[in-house]
Amino acid sequence: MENEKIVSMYEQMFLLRNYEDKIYFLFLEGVMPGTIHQSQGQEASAVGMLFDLRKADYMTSTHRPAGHCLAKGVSLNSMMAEMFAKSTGCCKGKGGAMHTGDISVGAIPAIAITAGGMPVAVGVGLSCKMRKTDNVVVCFFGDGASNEGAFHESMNAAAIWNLPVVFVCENNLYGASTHIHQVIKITDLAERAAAYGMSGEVVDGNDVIKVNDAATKAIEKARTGGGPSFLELKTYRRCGHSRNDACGYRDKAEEKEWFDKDPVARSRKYILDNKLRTEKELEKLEQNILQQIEEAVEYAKASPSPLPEDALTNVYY
Amino acid sequence: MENEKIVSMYEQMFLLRNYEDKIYFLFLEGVMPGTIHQSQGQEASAVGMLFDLRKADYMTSTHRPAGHCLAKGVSLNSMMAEMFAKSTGCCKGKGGAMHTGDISVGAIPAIAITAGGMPVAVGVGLSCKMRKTDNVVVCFFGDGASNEGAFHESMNAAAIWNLPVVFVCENNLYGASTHIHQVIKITDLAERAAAYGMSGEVVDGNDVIKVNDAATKAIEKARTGGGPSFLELKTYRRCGHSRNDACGYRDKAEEKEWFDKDPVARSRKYILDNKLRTEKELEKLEQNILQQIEEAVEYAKASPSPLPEDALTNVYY
Amino acid sequence: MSIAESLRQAIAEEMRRDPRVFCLGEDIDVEGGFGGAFTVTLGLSKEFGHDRILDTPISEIMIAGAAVGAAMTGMIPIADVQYGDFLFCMMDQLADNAAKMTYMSGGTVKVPMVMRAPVGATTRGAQHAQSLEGFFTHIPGLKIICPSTAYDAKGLLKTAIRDDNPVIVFEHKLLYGSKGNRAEKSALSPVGEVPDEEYLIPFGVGAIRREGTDITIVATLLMVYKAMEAAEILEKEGISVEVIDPRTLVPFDYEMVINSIKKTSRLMIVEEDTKRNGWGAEVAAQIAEDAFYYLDAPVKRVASYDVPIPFAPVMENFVVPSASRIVEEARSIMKA
Amino acid sequence: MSIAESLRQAIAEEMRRDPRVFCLGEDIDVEGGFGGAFTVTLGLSKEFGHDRILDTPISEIMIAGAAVGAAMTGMIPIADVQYGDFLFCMMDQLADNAAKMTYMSGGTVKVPMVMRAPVGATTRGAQHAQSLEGFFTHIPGLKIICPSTAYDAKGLLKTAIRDDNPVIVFEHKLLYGSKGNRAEKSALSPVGEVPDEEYLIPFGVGAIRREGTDITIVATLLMVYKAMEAAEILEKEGISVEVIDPRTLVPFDYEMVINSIKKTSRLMIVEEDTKRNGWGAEVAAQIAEDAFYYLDAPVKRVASYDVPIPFAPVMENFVVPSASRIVEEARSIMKA
Ligand SMILES: Cc1ncc(C[n+]2csc(CCOP(=O)(O)OP(=O)(O)O)c2C)c(N)n1
Ligand SMILES: Cc1ncc(C[n+]2csc(CCOP(=O)(O)OP(=O)(O)O)c2C)c(N)n1
Ligand SMILES: [Mg+2]
Ligand SMILES: [Mg+2]
Repeated sequence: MENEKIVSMYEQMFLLRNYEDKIYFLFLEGVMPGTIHQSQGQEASAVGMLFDLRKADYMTSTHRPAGHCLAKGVSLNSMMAEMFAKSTGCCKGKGGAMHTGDISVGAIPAIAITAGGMPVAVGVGLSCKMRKTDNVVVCFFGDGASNEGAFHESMNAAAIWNLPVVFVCENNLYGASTHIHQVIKITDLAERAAAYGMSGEVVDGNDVIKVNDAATKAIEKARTGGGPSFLELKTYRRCGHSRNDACGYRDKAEEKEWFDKDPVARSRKYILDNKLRTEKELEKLEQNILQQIEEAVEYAKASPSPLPEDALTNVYY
Repeated sequence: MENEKIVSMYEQMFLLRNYEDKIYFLFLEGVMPGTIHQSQGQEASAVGMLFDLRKADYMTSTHRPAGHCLAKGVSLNSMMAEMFAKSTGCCKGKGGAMHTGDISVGAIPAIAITAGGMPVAVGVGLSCKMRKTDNVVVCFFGDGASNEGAFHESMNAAAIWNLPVVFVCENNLYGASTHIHQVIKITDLAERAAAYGMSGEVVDGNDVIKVNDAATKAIEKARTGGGPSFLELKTYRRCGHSRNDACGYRDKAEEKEWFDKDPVARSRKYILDNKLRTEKELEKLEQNILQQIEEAVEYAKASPSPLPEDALTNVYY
Repeated sequence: MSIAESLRQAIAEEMRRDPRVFCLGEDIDVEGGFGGAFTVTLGLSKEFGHDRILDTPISEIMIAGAAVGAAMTGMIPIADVQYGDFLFCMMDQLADNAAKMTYMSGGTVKVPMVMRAPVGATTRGAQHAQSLEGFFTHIPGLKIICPSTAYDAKGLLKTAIRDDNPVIVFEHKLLYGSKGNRAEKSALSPVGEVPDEEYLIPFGVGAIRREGTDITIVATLLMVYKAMEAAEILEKEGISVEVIDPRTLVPFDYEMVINSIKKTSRLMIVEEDTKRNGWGAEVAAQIAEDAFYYLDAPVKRVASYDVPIPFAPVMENFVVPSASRIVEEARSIMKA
Repeated sequence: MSIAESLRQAIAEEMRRDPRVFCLGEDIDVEGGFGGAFTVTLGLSKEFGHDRILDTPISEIMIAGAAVGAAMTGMIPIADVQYGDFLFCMMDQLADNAAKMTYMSGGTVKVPMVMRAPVGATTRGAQHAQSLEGFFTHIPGLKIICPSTAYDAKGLLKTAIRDDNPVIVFEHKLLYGSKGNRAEKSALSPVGEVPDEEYLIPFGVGAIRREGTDITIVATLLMVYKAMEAAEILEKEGISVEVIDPRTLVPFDYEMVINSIKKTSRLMIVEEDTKRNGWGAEVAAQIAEDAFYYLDAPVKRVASYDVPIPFAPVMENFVVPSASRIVEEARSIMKA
């Protein structure tokens, strides 16, 4: 993989991490309404999977969409503004943290019903195929989502119609407070792909290079009529499931083991070890990103709130 | 297998076949309301699976329930009366052809929503386990049902909770007019069991002895705490999907191939070849069954119809 | 022309006109199959191929979700559910995605899809008999239509296909006029004139099926015909009934109904949906609020009784509103 | 005591009393977890073990279906859905199986199950905000309850658990009084007296929260408190409001409401559910039919506007009925 790509992916991961950390801080400050489901620790998945997508390709997300959206190209400002419930938000303040997206860059507004975005991804893939484009759709969902009926119906349909869908199961070991091995009897969720005659692969979800390798293969396959793939990315949440969740249901040793595999830190170390950048260069680039985040916060704060009556518009297109 | 059992199973299959044929005849005569989904050709499944169940064991069925119900012990008269929409019917004329059953013999009233009975079977299995009984539940569904989300959620739950459920997929190659291989990409549905860490087995569904062998093993396993099993019974409908369906979507050669494997005829031949009974003895026993069916028709015809106002009762227990 | 034929014509014309339009559903046009449970899509694959007349697995969640995803990204799906009852299996996709996507996205996403669902009791038992209009009129973001004639079926479906929003079409099993193996016992199967030249019927415009001066009856689908039957009988007794078929429930033509009430000062709503929280409840409540002072008598709702639909015809016929029940209720309103 | 605590007490008492009672749902009592999204089942596994406090996969169809199957065969499940919105994912099992099994079986099968569902808008966006009462009051065979106080929550839930039929309990997120990490911003969290000795509250008996002579307001859950707030304000203007909390929607205490109307001759219904075909539509239609001649003014419905629930608090607060909106509407009714 070219070195510049590795650096660019690191930049994106750094953005995702610090965007989420900033949101967390602002949320605790109490300036943000609702709840948050954050993705710290899962940056390699969003960035590795989406880095090579074209703008015309699509992505479907979940209740935990920030990383996916930023990596697919939803503007930082419009993401931040949505969190502040401003009318400059990517959903005009109507969607909120669980529904961010921007169809103009192929980011289907996130669907917060567990696995609810999967049948939609099938439809997007069907549309890409029927319109005779070579666009693909990357469909994110979690380990917990793999026990939903919607998962089953979607996987099977994509398989029999040979649709350009890349199913990405972000297995962070938990569905809310429930450990995945309490709710499945198999070892790897990738095993489920076989039930649909689909290829399934387990990938180190905290290694952005490995994720991207798997991603480019699956995307290429989908783009060239090879049909759908199922990737299980083993990863971990650094944060709580939502809001102020102390993760009392997680084993501390398990946390430590995974925190040590942090994808952002690993990528940074790789860059330094392989001398793709110097410490100084990295810091400069990181400062730059932190700066953009601060500006996004300013932008969001300065943006106008919707009017109460705006609630009555957009019910129909 | 003891010879008497084989003969008894043949008797039951003969009853199922001729009950359905009689219903078909009466339906065409126009004396029966609604529609019918018949099971001619699938008798080995119902009889082979349920022959060894105890009255306290349970069975869940589908829109095609007649064979399952008779084999589980729902009385012939109450089945026939339900078809005639009489108040002596097993559902008092309120359920109809797609909802026959009798909980007093463990036959959960049939659920006509495709795969809709599967989550219910999980609950029945859960109940058998929680109440510390050694009862089991046999859950019937079709090949088409295996593409429903309810199938997925039910299989997984039964597996992780190690419930006494025997999942029986009656693969008659079609879901209504749709050939199973048009809607799945795998060869055998039994392959899907692996996705749940459950054992899956393909069985010749037109050989009642083979079916019963597989059934007794799976039932024993469930009864002794071994958990759920998945059996795929390869079989075929001799009849249409419903009412007067000419099966224009089926290949005639395929039909011939399967009709030649008719489970009732095969069982009869086996009995004669192995001299378990003489032709004369079989005819006597068959006459006897045909007689019971005629009596059931008389009983049903002579039974009172519900009153219009009866429709207002039983909304609540 | 039968309603099944006019629906088929509408689909074919729109598919010819616009390559984005396609159909998906279970058994909608398998070779040698049924053309959907009521033959509406029968034979369409001959002209449009199986890519645009897409037979699906028995996966309702997927069918609805795929329609949403395709609609959001440049296609116009017409999804088919064999019996309306099965909409419950796809309820989440319809209520949470189809209906809310445009809104949640701040108006940036459109979901131009059509969901076709047959309703009505036909002695199949409780899981194949429901009229579900009242569940869907309750969901903001959906449009709900219910054509009762061949003319309306074609004109309204074409409008639905061209609408940028999710539209649910409720069709009545006993009105299709499905032929051959799929013919329904005791079906009404009205045949109606359908002009050769193209036409569309706007949503929110009702039709006065019969003019009258004493009572206004609002009814949809099969109940329109029951109401007309009742009106005939009542006329002989000197009770003049105006029958209004709103044709679409969301949007609803309140203006037409209120104008009629100004004349009759009495309103009866007839629906096959069960009474408690059926669509008639909303219409009755709205009229009682907006036309209170024009009413000489309480708004009367005649609906299926609040029970699951029973199998036995004698009970089913009792539960579902009949012409005679409408007649009796009308008489008592006149006495009031 | 908070409502979350009183619900927990009701469950614990019934589980002690009857070994057939058990709970199932997602994250209802994982070690170190939440005790359900709103802490109602928190800690129950300590006493009852994880066999009777059963944490499930994220499989709503299975949860509802398993509850039906267990209920039919000798158990009494209390199923939990994290947010009421997800009931749509299990709609078929609730509408087609839970509600119809007793009827379809000719009264031979019973389905004694309880389905608990939190409702209400809490700035989570459209898929985590719906009030779904109106969908379920429309299903024959279900009973629907909606406790708004700790006292009612315990008494009604215990009655629900002992009922031989499927009961859906709608609980309001802002009334639970959930503590710690699960506390809700802007929650009302009323605390109320709950006697030590056992008690049950029968279904179909409303509660007069406040006596008045000019207007009757019928409201449930959070809206009871908004109505009380409005009543305070209106009193200062000389408008005397009677506030009735029906406590259960199916069955519904029409007698109490009609008796109140005989006194006030004016009725307002306040619901958080969206207006079109919300439960208020049924009550308004029924009252307009049965109490037409007692009414001096049209029945007024104050409900959430017919839009998906928006995320921005400024919009959400506008969509959901507020005390001030109730006050304004009350004034205009008095003018009428
Ligand atoms: C249908 C449905 N059921 C339950 C929920 C509540 N819920 C939100 S996130 C979540 C856990 C999802 O787990 P997983 O799929 O692993 O995604 P993760 O949160 O780990 O990213 C649950 C149960 C929901 N949003 N939708
Ligand atoms: C949820 C749902 N979708 C569709 C139907 C209509 N339908 C009834 S039977 C059937 C085919 C079922 O096929 P299969 O599961 O193979 O059972 P078989 O009829 O072959 O016994 C269909 C689609 C239904 N009853 N329920
Ligand atoms: Mg997870
Ligand atoms: Mg089949």
